Amino acid sequence: MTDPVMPHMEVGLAPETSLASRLLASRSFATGAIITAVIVAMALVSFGWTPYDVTKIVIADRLKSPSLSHWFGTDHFGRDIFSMIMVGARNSIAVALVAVGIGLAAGVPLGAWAAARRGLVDDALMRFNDLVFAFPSILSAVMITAIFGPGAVNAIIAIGIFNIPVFARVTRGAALSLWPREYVLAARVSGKGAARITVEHILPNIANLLIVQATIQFSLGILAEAGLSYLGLGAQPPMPSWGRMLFEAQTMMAIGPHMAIFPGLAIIVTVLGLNLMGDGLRDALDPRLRGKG
Amino acid sequence: AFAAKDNIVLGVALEPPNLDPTSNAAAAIDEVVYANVFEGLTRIGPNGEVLPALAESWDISEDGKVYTFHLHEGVKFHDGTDFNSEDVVFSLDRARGEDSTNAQKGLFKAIESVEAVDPSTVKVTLSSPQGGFLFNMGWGDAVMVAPESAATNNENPVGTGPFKFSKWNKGSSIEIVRNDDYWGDKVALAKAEFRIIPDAAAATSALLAGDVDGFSNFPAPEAVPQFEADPNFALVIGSTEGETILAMNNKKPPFDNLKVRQAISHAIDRQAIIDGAMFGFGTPIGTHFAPHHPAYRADLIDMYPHDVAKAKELLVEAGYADGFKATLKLPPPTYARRGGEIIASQLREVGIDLEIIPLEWKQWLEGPFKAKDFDLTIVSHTEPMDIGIYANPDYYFQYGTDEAKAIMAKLDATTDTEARYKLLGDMQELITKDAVNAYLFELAKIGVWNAKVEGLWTNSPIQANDLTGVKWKD
Amino acid sequence: MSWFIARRLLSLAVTLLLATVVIFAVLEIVPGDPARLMLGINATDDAVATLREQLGLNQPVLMRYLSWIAGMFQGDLGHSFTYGSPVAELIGERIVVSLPLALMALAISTAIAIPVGIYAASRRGSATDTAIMAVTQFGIAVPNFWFALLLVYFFAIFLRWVPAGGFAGWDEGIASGFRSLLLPAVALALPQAAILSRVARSAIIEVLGEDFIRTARAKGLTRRAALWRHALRNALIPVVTIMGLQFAFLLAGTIIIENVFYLPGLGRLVYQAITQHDLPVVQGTVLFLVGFVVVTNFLVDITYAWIDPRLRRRGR
Amino acid sequence: MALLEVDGLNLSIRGRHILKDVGFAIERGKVTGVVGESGSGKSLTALSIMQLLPHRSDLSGSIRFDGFDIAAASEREMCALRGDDIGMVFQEPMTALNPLKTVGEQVMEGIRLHTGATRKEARERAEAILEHVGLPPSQYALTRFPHELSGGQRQRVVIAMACALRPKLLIADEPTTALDVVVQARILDLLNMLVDENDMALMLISHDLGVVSDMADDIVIMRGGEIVEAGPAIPVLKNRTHPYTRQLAEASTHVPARDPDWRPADGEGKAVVSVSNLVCEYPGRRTGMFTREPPFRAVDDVSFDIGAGEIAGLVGESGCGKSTLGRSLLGLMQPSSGRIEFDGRDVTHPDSETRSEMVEFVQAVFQDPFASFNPRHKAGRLVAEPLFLRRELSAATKRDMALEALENVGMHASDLDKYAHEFSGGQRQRLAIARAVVNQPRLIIADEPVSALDVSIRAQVVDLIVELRERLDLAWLFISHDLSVVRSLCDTVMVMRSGRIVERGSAQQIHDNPREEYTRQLVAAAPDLEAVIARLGDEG
Ligand SMILES: Nc1ncnc2c1ncn2[C@@H]1O[C@H](COP(=O)(O)OP(=O)(O)OP(=O)(O)O)[C@@H](O)[C@H]1O
Ligand SMILES: Nc1ncnc2c1ncn2[C@@H]1O[C@H](COP(=O)(O)OP(=O)(O)OP(=O)(O)O)[C@@H](O)[C@H]1O
Ligand SMILES: [Mg+2]
Ligand SMILES: [Mg+2]
Repeated sequence: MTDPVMPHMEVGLAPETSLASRLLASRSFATGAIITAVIVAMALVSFGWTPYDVTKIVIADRLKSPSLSHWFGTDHFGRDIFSMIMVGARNSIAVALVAVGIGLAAGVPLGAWAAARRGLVDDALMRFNDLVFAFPSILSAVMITAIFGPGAVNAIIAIGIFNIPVFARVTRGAALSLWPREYVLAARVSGKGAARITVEHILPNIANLLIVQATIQFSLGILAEAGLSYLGLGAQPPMPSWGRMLFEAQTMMAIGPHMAIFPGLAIIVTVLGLNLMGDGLRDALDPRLRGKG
Repeated sequence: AFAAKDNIVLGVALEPPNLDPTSNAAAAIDEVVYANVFEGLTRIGPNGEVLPALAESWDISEDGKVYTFHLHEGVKFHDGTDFNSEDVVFSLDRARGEDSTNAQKGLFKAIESVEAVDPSTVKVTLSSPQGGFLFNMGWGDAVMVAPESAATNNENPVGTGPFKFSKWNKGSSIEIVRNDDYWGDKVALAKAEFRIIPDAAAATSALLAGDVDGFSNFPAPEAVPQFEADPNFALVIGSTEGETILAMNNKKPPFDNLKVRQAISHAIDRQAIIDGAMFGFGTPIGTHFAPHHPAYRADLIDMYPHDVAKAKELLVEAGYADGFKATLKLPPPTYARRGGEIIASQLREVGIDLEIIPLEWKQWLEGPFKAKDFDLTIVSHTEPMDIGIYANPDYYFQYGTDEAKAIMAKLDATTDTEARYKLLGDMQELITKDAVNAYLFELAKIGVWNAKVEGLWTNSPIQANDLTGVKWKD
Repeated sequence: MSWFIARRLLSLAVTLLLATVVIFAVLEIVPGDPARLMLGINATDDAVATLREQLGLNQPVLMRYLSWIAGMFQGDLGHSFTYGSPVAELIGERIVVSLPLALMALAISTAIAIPVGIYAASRRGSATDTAIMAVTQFGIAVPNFWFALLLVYFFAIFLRWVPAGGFAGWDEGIASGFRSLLLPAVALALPQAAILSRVARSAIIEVLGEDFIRTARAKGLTRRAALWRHALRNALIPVVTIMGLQFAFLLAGTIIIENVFYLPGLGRLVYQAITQHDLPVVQGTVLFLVGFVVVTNFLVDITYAWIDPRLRRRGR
Repeated sequence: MALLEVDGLNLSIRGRHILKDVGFAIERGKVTGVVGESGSGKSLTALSIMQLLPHRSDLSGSIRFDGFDIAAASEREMCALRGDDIGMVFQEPMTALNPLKTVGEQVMEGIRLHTGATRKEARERAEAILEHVGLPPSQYALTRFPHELSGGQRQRVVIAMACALRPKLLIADEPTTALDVVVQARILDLLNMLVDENDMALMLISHDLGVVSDMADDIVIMRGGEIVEAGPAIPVLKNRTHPYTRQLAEASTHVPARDPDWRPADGEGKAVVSVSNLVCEYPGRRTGMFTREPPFRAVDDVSFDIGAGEIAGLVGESGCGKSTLGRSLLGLMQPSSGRIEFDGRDVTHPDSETRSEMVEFVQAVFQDPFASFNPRHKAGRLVAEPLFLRRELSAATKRDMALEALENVGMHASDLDKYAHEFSGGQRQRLAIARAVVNQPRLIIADEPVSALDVSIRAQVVDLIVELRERLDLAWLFISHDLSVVRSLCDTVMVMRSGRIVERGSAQQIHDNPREEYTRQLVAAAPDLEAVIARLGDEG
């Protein structure tokens, strides 16, 4: 479900001013980072504490509107929506993060290998990419989770698989543009092998790019997880997930609109935060692209 | 003045796999064709009574073994062929035949022979008297079909009913139109469309947006209040034959332990489940029996009141002081999915930790139902008068003790109503005492339709959308 | 040009071939016996065995794969377990909903995104640009099914302008068909429009920084004229790329949206088939969708060559 | 009154003050050369005149063109002026044309815009002007796309576009920098011709004093956003009164000092490298799944030796195979056939052991001082990189060796911990040389090591090369397309054309007495400041 329609960026030149200062100057990065930090903090806190137990059903308390005791109100089972959103954040972040991790762990080495070896390896990788991209991601994610059973782990795998070619492609493209660089030639003249050059020269110089792409994929992962959960293929009850909360809220729009509003906003805000952060990062890492995204 | 509207769009949750009610158990088929396209010798009325249909009358022999049906004359199938006693013989023989694929072959089990006496008379001989035979003949699975069209009824159902099949947009809708050559009273509606809307939210919006005129089984109880408040809609709550139970695998530890099952029965809070899952719609039941039936034993509900302390105590006695882990497999309907969450939460209170596994129907049928691969599951048993399943040790929850078998055997041989009710009561008590399953509630039939529509059934003695009496008020 | 097309066609064929292998292989490992699935739970073991024989399920995997492929070339994708009808027929019935839906969504998305992208790019850095970009950020973040819910509540239930869902079929008239597809198309299109307008904007801004724009301006072209005559077409390649991807995405996005709007389209067919393990339908539909994506990519490639003369002569 | 009068021009971009009080005049029908090092503000001056400055530029001062105040003109007035009365040609012919439009369309566009001509008229005019710049439509159809033309031809198209309407002023910003010497000479000739014919004023911007001096009537010298000196070309160049002018002129004609007594340690004549019948091919383009075009022969049957301590120059036009040859010597690409020997040892297809020994034999310096270093590493690590295979050395030893190498190129211990971007272009090239010498190799292959440098820095690097040769007993293969540098630096020169070495001789002989016609062309085309001044002196 990685909607692949995010523009990729080229490898930037070395930052001339300090990265930190440029990041701090970027309003979108600051906003995005704050939002993301809040969400992540919420998710982390939820491990130790939530205002209410999210698995406890108290029918008497159901469908309460937002109030001081229940900030975001309660759902049809009388569970505290704010607590559910906290735990849901944990779920969304975990799924998206691991899925991105899978993409990075498999895609980056593949892409780097293809760029270093060219020829057959490269052709094979491109075929593989074509193939994965030929399968509409939602479709395959639905297929994978439906076949292997719904649940967070299978959702992670389904989303993760689609991150592999994305990272492979970004890595390959960037690495290809670095291989003819003169400093790589110099390293080759110094007798360094492809693996070593990749580790020493290629990967560090595309790290920026990968970080930005990872941010984008992360936000796409959040959306994808929400979509799968909405279809009932994500994390299973009693573990709350934002997508399922929305699914459950659908029929209650009239009696409990807060049930739909808060999880919806949670998704939007999180994705927005990550995208803003990604934009800010990209601008800061590659000044040539400033204002283009 | 405008002519009164003569077409209707009704929402149905499930798309039928095909349109031949004699081929498949799916209720979705009956919901479209029963009484509308296909008719049987008898039919079941809005309150569960047996009414004449293609058989205008019948005689029953003294010994209760021979039924002579007198058929309406001049009845034609939709394809123009005549309906007569030969078709009855064909239909019943086909249904009970060796290679029959009828899903309810049990209905015909008692039939020994079927003979056409003359074109409008049929004699059915039973091997032993059967109290419910006329009722059985009113089921969708016992409708009359023609030899010419029986094979193609799947896609193009040809019956004798007041409506003819018109078209089926797969995945979307099924349309039937008035049969102008109908033998009986002409129906008011010229056209009816069954719109397939599996999603509860979509159903709600479709009603609100006026895309459909009504749902006789509205799938989203939580959305009901907004229709209740709206004078444009009629909200009609009726009864169904659906006993919703938390089924337990009686052969699988720890559920083979009576104390465990009793503990579970004590642990659940029916009202909370009805309120939480069904938004208050549903009648708590203490046993596997429809509460609107005279033989229902209302007292049994007090056998296992909601009592967490008692439940824990029973678990300690059963040797599960620390509780245990189990799975709860849930088919798709809301009552199961939502009820499951609530039950999981309630059982957690007594230390039973349930892993919820949602299943599609197909998987549910293959897994829990067929292969008995489950610990706990929630399902609504919508067949009328189906307490007999407790006498079948092979049924998915695997009870079927000799005691139960004995009661049921006695019941079969009893024709006296009072005595029958007594036996039914004993059976109810037995299964409740044994806490075979935890009995939750009787599903309510939530009908929501345009306030101008009249003639739709209130109750749901069988699953059908009988449109013969439906019309628009001006 | 023909050389270019031939080469792309070949790679298209290879991808499709690989896709058939993957689809077949994935569904091979699905648990459950197709024959039993097909006959339902009451079937006797004998009947199941007979059907297995008939379906050729006892043959080796390779044979089954080959006969699947062979059938495909004759337009035979097998029969649905649930409906019993031929898969090809089911796809045919459903595609007339999904394809117009995806096309409509693409048209809406393009019609919104391109002007917005151009406008924002030409006023880069202005308050309007900033505002537009903020809105698009928001648009990207909105899950489309949530957006769909809001649309239904507002336009179908509150205003009653369009149906809340369902699709009566094209024989009810083109207008009614389009009315039914309007909301779902908008729900699908807007988040994509947000993305596309950002892509269009950045592509245009990038091109506006190119030397040849300066050359054009040195010729005396106004900023506007340089944008329209020189920048747009050059910015088209990334935009077309994204549009191609979006089309595939929209087609698959119908899985969720068709559920929300209970449209009898391919998305719902395949979703239903997947959940019900209706393997022939899953195989057929997935392959069909994959084929669509691959063909779309091919068309996008051809479009590149049409846009960019440098690609016409000799491939990349 | 002059055609263009610029006065008190100040420009800042995003708050950075870039042009400071710039003022000069351009006379009708004359060529005004604007010279200055990179970043001196030449291009921005030109763009100020065109009013095509980047976003958020702040311009003040007066620019009067033909009595008209450009600085105060509206955008609409400027659009009328641009392309009609003022034309402009930019440096990079490869990107100056819209790749998606035909050449004809692009030339016609300006004509139609300003004259309102019909398509047909515009086409005729476009054909005429293209014919005039040397692209007869019979041979180069108007329907060609830019990618179907060579760089020089594209530059002609751009010039045709700029001159189509016979502007009063043509601004050419480094119009030939991206081109070969031979092509450069032709383009300059073309510009000269157009100026003469149309009585056009030409503002010719270049960093190459040689190019400008050959063409200009007046000259403007810029530095750091200011005008250093301006006036008629002959006195400015001859008298060199301003110290910066002098410095610039001297750097342009710089000849490194050599120790006449220096002799290589191995004795003269012993070959360090010996190449025989070397052929290098690039695989042909793919034409299908399994078919390819025949391989492209970039180096074709080349044989030569480089003696110990020899600085051998390799010149030739762009694409003739110089870099490919260099790469094959460095082991970066496998020759298809032939033989390479280092010190008598065959290294044509080195095994891994030979390869690791090669590292200590041959090293490289590349063209772009900015791209030569991993931006993430510090100088110490960068310079020590070739020591990587020498496991026997401790980290401390490596650092000492890196320091020694730095000192050899005139840098200091304090530079060890800086990142590449903290050095200037010239320093970076020193750093690159330090990296090349850290292993004390016998041969350094320098591929255009000074092309990207300003003249003054170029002179320093050239000095360094000679100095290192003498100090470290190094042989150099110096690859360049700039004949004047090669002549001043190298002992011997090889002239390469289409993969073959067409001539080899001493630097002096190649320059004074080329045997091959091609060499003669190269020599003739190379701008030579000394010669120009000498000639100007004779005339004036
Ligand atoms: N678009 C821009 N934005 C900000 N600063 C710029 C821009 N273009 C040029 N500069 C700065 O203005 C100064 C002068 O640049 P200019 O391009 O006029 O130099 P130049 O003399 O043409 O150099 P070169 O020979 O390298 O082309 C430089 O310091 C440069 O960094
Ligand atoms: N990787 C490659 N694949 C195919 N052809 C190549 C490759 N690199 C260079 N060539 C071709 O080989 C020829 C020689 O290239 P080379 O880079 O050696 O030229 P050069 O003399 O160094 O030119 P320049 O002065 O522009 O650097 C050129 O025609 C070029 O197009
Ligand atoms: Mg410049
Ligand atoms: Mg080169």
